[in-house]
Amino acid sequence: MIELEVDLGGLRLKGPVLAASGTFGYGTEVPLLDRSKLAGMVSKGIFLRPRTGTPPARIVETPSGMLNAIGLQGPGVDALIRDYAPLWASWAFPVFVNLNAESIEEYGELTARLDGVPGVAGFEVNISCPNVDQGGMYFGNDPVAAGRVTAAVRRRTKLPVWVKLTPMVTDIGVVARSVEAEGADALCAVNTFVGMSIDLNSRRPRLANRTGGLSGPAIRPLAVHLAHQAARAVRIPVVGVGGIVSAEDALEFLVAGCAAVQVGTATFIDGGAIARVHDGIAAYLASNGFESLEELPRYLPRD
Amino acid sequence: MIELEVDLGGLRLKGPVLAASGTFGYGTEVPLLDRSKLAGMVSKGIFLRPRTGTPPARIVETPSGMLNAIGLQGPGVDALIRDYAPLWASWAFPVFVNLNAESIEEYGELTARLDGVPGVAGFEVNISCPNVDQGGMYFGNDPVAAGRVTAAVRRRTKLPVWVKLTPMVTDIGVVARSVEAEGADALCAVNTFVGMSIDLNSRRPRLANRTGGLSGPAIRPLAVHLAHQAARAVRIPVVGVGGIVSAEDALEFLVAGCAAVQVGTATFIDGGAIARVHDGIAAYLASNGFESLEELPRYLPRD
Amino acid sequence: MFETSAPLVERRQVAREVFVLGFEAPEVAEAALPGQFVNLLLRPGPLLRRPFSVYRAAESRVEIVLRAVGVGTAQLLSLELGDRVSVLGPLGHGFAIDPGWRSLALVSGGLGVAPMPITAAAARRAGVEVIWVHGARTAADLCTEWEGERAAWATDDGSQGSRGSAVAAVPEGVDGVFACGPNPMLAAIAERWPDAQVAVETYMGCGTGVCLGCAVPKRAGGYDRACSEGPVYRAADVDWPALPGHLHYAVGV
Amino acid sequence: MFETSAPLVERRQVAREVFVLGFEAPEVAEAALPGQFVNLLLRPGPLLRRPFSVYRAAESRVEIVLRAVGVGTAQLLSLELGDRVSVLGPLGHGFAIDPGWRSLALVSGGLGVAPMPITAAAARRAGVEVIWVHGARTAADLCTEWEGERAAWATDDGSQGSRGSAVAAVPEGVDGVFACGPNPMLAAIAERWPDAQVAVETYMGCGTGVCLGCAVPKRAGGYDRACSEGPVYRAADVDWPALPGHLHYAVGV
Ligand SMILES: Cc1cc2nc3c(=O)[nH]c(=O)nc-3n(C[C@H](O)[C@H](O)[C@H](O)COP(=O)(O)OP(=O)(O)OC[C@H]3O[C@@H](n4cnc5c(N)ncnc54)[C@H](O)[C@@H]3O)c2cc1C
Ligand SMILES: Cc1cc2nc3c(=O)[nH]c(=O)nc-3n(C[C@H](O)[C@H](O)[C@H](O)COP(=O)(O)OP(=O)(O)OC[C@H]3O[C@@H](n4cnc5c(N)ncnc54)[C@H](O)[C@@H]3O)c2cc1C
Ligand SMILES: Cc1cc2nc3c(=O)[nH]c(=O)nc-3n(C[C@H](O)[C@H](O)[C@H](O)COP(=O)(O)O)c2cc1C
Ligand SMILES: Cc1cc2nc3c(=O)[nH]c(=O)nc-3n(C[C@H](O)[C@H](O)[C@H](O)COP(=O)(O)O)c2cc1C
Ligand code: FES
Ligand code: FES
Repeated sequence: MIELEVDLGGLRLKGPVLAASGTFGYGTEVPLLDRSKLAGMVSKGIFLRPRTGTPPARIVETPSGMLNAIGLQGPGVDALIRDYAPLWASWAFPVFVNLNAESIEEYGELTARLDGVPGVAGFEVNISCPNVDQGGMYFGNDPVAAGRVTAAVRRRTKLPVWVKLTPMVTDIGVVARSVEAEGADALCAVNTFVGMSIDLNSRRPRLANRTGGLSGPAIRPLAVHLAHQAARAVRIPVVGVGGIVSAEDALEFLVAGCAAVQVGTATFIDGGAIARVHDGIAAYLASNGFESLEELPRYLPRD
Repeated sequence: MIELEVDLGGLRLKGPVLAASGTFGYGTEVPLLDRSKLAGMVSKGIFLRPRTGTPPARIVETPSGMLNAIGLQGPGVDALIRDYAPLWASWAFPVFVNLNAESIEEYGELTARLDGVPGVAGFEVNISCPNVDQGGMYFGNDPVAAGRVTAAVRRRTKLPVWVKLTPMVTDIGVVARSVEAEGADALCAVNTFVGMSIDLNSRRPRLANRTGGLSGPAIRPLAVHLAHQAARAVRIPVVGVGGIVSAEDALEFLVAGCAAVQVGTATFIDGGAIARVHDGIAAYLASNGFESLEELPRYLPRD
Repeated sequence: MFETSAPLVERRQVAREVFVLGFEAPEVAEAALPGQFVNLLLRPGPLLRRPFSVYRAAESRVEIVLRAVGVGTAQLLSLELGDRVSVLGPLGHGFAIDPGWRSLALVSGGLGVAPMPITAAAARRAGVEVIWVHGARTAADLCTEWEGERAAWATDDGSQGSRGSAVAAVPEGVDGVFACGPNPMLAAIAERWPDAQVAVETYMGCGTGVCLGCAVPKRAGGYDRACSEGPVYRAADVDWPALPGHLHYAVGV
Repeated sequence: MFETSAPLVERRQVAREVFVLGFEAPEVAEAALPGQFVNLLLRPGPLLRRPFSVYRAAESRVEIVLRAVGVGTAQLLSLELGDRVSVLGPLGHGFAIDPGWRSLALVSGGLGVAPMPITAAAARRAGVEVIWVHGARTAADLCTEWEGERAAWATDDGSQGSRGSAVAAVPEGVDGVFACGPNPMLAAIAERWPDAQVAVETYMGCGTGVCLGCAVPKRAGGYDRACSEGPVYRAADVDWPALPGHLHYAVGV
């Protein structure tokens, strides 16, 4: 038996493979998904108030990827606490809530509402949200704003706080360090890349929102690089995410310095993706003579 | 007959499709390539002095893309002037030289050496080079450094100066404006994205250089977005590049605000790619009732 | 909902460039209801699954009908008998047949014919008379298979049946109207029969309710998921102007 | 150099999991020289072309030999007769046979057998005696096809021929040595026969000399392009420690 348990900044997970935010809903949607190997899940991004989301079209397929612009549609924090958290409280894996807001105060308020609610195991702070006070620029694009958001969340909870980094920055290490300094327990790298696709019939963007976030295998080499850069910049653990379909893909992130991984888009295609990735990691470790994931050598040169 | 001529900041091109730097060598390598529709080519990146490039492996295929780390192998400017420029002088399309350097002075010196050499129609400044004076950070990552490089080149030549933007920045519009202000005649958007791929046998990066540049269809939605953002930020023309395989792909860039496009990786696969893209653009314009490329409506909301 | 690796066992042409493909997928065939869909995965092939209405489901076989419009459909049509695809389904909520109805019009435009045969069969089993109203650009594009006692045809060029749209060809006095076709056609249905049941098309990320990509704007505000609450809606409940009219080629290579 | 859409016309097994595929590509077959390669494109399929040595070229047919090691090779082996691929070639500079030689050893490890049949045929035409020295892990992995008057076999487990490497099994006194196989084997060849001609493997972007992706480090310094100056080199000219020893799975899905 290969030991796949992971220590993620003090939190013990039963394996290295989590379900990524926005690709697993609230955990209740898809009956087929094999949950036996799931180490944890991150909820769809939630705001304080309900949001209707963006008009269709919301999805465009691209080569080995997809663009999405869902607009963080969701029921708001009250409905989440009422309808989903009680279910989560009985599940065998921890559920993280993906936090979204348009101001630093709102991030804090959202955290305060959720802190202590049974079923909520921790937080993943999505800083790829437009900062309304700063003209709509993403919080995550600015190391100072990213740090402030982290501090606001940190102040309201003792639960694990993960911060999900955006790839759309000149130097992800700077943001990573800023967020680490403000008390994040772990980083998730990375969120989707901003992309656009043009419909040649209407000669307008295919997405009603004009731009969307690119996910899927297309971004994997970019995500591995960014997760690696983040891991080199900080001491807290990094959760790798972006384009993972197979165990080999996940192992690229793990070798590149990640403590765990999240699988997103792949679960849209294959309900068994997470279990398959989990089992494949175990098989790789076994056939390479490792008895636990901890023994896997990481490639993290400090130069 | 559909008119595909393009006015690129005063330079008249016979069509909108150029060969991208590093994917067409010095124009002499591949006999099969159909050049009849080629509007121009950009040479492989050149340095002042010869460079041996990076050790193998230099290429990794990824989903719908490829990583490369060639390390700007090349013969240096003297050999280029001696061996290639004389050939270019007799060709039916203009040849731009892709300029690379490790300091601002070197960019200027390189330009001075090439200015006025018969066969050299203009310059494409590659600012995705490590700035040795600033600890190896790319010139293109810093709007100020990018502007200075542009100014250094601009001062030494009256030929067209294009600046090729890197996608690895928080806000491409800022770099675009800085470069425009320093006298660029056009922008090329974008260069490759930095990525990494891990070999699970050695548990080290597959590329000897660790990281490489991602090109190919995988990056197309990201490149369309960045080219669009650049086009919205400046008044000079933008040349779109990234993942173009078909005429439809090229048209996405053109509708998104580009004046012309470059085709790179696709020519590795299909020697007829450029002619195919050119003809397909003409066919699209014809079947949509346009008589020239100029009539194609561009999607460039100023918000 | 089942996921199964299903071999292609049937391929026949039913109109110009339009083919029916049959896959051996017993659990899916058994469970499929009128108006539900399956989500197909090709490997090698494009990243996402491709949704198709269940055309017929009988004898352990699920049939779909399609034309090549992009990479996925082209690849499906190039499959050889015995080749396998992953079939996920049945998915979504389909048509609800009221056994009290005497007559039901199945109104389809072009490939909107897709959910009709399975629906016609179910209606007849429920004792409801089925009137088939099928429109296309020209006679060659009309699906040559239909089920039901009466049929009315409509072509844009009048080459078969009445000239004009299928909507105009629906006889008066039917008790129920089910429709499928381009979204603008369904909007026209909504004008005339607010209570009609219509199957809408949207881009889909997952087909299983989790990505929120298949948003259908509701007249009452907010969005539904075509793959879960839909794809069949009461016609008047959809905010038609907010729904993209035509879905186009997206992927490329 | 030609680019042609060529149908698969032949498929036969020559060792455990190893197959020869033949494509109808007259101009390429006519032009191909020993040690040259073709670059194959699959659509749908992975982004880049895949390089394969010409195994045999005769009667308008180009043959290659391969095992499934990744997406491209797996897809090639799943082709049915009549399916087409784009064949680009012949490419590169191959083996140079000296007509003054009396004997030539063709030394191959595993799939390094690939360029040998076309080379053996050319050598015999030039009046040179060919000695075939082929090694593999075990008897079942040895390619069962060979041409030439003499053959020496080597297996790691001794199940056929001598136990050990093909390099050790090369008889003394041959005039020429051509080798192909894993780069570490070629490095061993270089130790013993500096003048041997060896065909190296590198990752390739284009196969036509333009991307500089196929760098072969030279003892004299700098890099050559395996696709253009190579893939065949004088053994002692290559800087073996600087060349990756094993090329591995890269793409994924
Ligand atoms: C519930 C439902 C039922 C459907 N039933 C049928 C059917 O029975 N017969 C049939 O021919 N088609 C049907 N479609 C449309 C079919 O799914 C698309 O034509 C197909 O996905 C196109 O894939 P492609 O790879 O050939 O085209 P591409 O354009 O290359 O596909 C690109 C992307 O766009 C999506 N897409 C493209 N066109 C459509 C479209 N019209 N609708 C939804 N997504 C689209 C694809 O899923 C994919 O993600 C149905 C769609 C839905 C949502
Ligand atoms: C000049 C030359 C001649 C060759 N001749 C033969 C032959 O006759 N028979 C044979 O079986 N193989 C041969 N190879 C290797 C063959 O090209 C690879 O095995 C094949 O490309 C793997 O593709 P894949 O999609 O199955 O594997 P993947 O690993 O999925 O391919 C991923 C990428 O890596 C490259 N790649 C992977 N392995 C190799 C490799 N060993 N060498 C070069 N590139 C690789 C592919 O081109 C592709 O870009 C030759 C390679 C070269 C350079
Ligand atoms: C449809 C969709 C919705 C998403 N919603 C969220 C979200 O609400 N919050 C968030 O932080 N990330 C969200 N993401 C990003 C994913 O969690 C993940 O970071 C990204 O998709 C890359 O991983 P993948 O390639 O495995 O999908 C979403 C992604 C998709 C495809
Ligand atoms: C092998 C290779 C070498 C390249 N060399 C250069 C270069 O020397 N200078 C440069 O500015 N861009 C270089 N590029 C980037 C391309 O010009 C282009 O910007 C990029 O590949 C995206 O376009 P594509 O997806 O069409 O290839 C290179 C790309 C590749 C694949
Ligand atoms: S397609 Fe994903 S929620 Fe409907
Ligand atoms: S493979 Fe491109 S130069 Fe050799």
